[in-house]
Amino acid sequence: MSYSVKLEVFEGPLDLLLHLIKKSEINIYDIPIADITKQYLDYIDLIRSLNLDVGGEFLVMAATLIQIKSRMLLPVTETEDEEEEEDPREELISRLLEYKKYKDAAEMLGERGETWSNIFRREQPQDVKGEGDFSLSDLSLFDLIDALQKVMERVTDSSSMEIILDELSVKDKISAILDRLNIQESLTFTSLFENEKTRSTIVVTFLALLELIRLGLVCVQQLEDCGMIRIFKKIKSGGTDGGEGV
Amino acid sequence: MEEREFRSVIEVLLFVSQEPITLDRIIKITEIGDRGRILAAIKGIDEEYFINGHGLQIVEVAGGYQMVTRAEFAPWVKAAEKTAAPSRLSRSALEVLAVIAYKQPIVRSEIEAIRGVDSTGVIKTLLERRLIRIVGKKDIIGRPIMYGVTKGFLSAFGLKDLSELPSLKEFADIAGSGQTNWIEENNK
Amino acid sequence: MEEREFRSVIEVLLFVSQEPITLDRIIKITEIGDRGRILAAIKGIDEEYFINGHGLQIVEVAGGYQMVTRAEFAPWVKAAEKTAAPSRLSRSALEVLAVIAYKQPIVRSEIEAIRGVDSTGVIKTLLERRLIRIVGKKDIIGRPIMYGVTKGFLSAFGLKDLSELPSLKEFADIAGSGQTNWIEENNK
Repeated sequence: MSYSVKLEVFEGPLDLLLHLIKKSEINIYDIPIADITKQYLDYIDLIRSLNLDVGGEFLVMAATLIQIKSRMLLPVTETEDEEEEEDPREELISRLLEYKKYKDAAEMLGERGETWSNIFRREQPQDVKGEGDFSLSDLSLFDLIDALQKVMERVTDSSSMEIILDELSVKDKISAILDRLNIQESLTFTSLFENEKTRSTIVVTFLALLELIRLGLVCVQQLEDCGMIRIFKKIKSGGTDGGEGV
Repeated sequence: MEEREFRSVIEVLLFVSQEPITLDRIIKITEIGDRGRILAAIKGIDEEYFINGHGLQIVEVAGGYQMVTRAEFAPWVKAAEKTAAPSRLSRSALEVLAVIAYKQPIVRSEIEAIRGVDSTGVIKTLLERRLIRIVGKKDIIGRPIMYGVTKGFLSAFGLKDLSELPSLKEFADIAGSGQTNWIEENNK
Repeated sequence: MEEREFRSVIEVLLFVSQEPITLDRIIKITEIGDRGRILAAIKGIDEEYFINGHGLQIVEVAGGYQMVTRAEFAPWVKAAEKTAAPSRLSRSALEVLAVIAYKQPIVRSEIEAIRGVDSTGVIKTLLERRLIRIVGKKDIIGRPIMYGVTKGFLSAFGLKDLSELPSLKEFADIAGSGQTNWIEENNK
């Protein structure tokens, strides 16, 4: 038997199904599933016979169609309510209808875009420095990250450089620790990290502590090996007898 | 200000403005707060251009007004290579764009659920062409990125704003891939 | 080509071009070699503008012809420029902004280490535009100034706070598996 499947590029399995439905002039609400499944599989075979790749989503749809087909073959249990029995095709149909809406909208957009591509504004003045420049009003995050990415590409051919978003600066953390020490006489080392969930904030907190020690604003005491480490605010009056420095 | 002069002031502002100019902006510059008068002037300019057979027109687009060429002169502008005509959008790009325009803000997985195919590459293309942009992160697990369309989208398709998008046509008949005509207006 | 149409073609060419356009160029584009006819058309446009009291004129300058605003409307052009939002950012400014957004607080030498180029001027521009601000001084020798982004930055990019910035990894995900290869189109 001969089938004339025109080899077209379909956007996806839904697109292909819509094409088959339209071509066969069948009612989308009452798809003859066996027939459509056969056509669908024929198409996939055709693609394969041409040694072209069949996308995974096409295969998933093939499986779905076969499953629906087999469910349709099951004897229908008689029920009082005529509408009660769910049509196995229902979900597929609603997906097709939903997709169709946007496919049509895309087509309309395309036509409209075509028309508007024939309307020209004045040429934009060149950036004096000759660098590609950006209008602030339509700058997007994409531009921002894209710019960063380009810097990184340009500069670090060597090992990748990681950029961490600093949610908290060392400076902020220093003030936070000092604030706590103004309320409490001492803090345990572990309590400093209780609310820190990410690696970077833990590192920041630790750096803040080191900085405080370096600046002589706090001192640290550990009374026994592996014992609890306590942090004290250093009293201005001098004298570094607050314990063993770290 | 006398009417003819006022009209010419607006004409000059439309001419020098790179982006569509809003009524608010015109009010701020001219210090004339009468919106009706400004609109009448804009309309007057456009009509005068039309009646006298000029190659220019004023269009309302992306929330403002802009002086642009008439479509029928496109061949000459293209010949002058003044504007590198942006390469046409692929069908998949148009599909993703349509989904985003109608459903924004929307995350990638939702777009893909509708289309039934991976849309990552297309989204990237649309971002690069400034037709869509990142509008935030969705407050669900994983905080996926949400997308929306840009002003550039409105300009590219000659839309005043999103409400000008035709309402999505509910399914009518699949055989006659019915097309609503919505190009005409706006395109005098 | 009929005379009115020819005139409008020239008008359109003058309109879209930012620079003066020469007779030779017009001849090349229109494929009409009659210099007298072209000159007459240009003159005709200018006269028509004048007679009808438009705000535009055609001037001969730098060996070519250019559509410009009439001198008496200069005050409005200036007013328009003044009220214009400082609109454009150079690519280097954008780069510095990106580095600061992701690495703040950061000092100039660190920015320059990442970019590999002097960034003094760009930082100044960004400060003036209020996209970045001084957030303190770093506690190292010389106590260099540290920079961070401003609220204005957040609103320019539609972010609620810095945590809404997509991480580079998320960005790579948008960009697809290709990661760093930003190949142009995926137009089929």
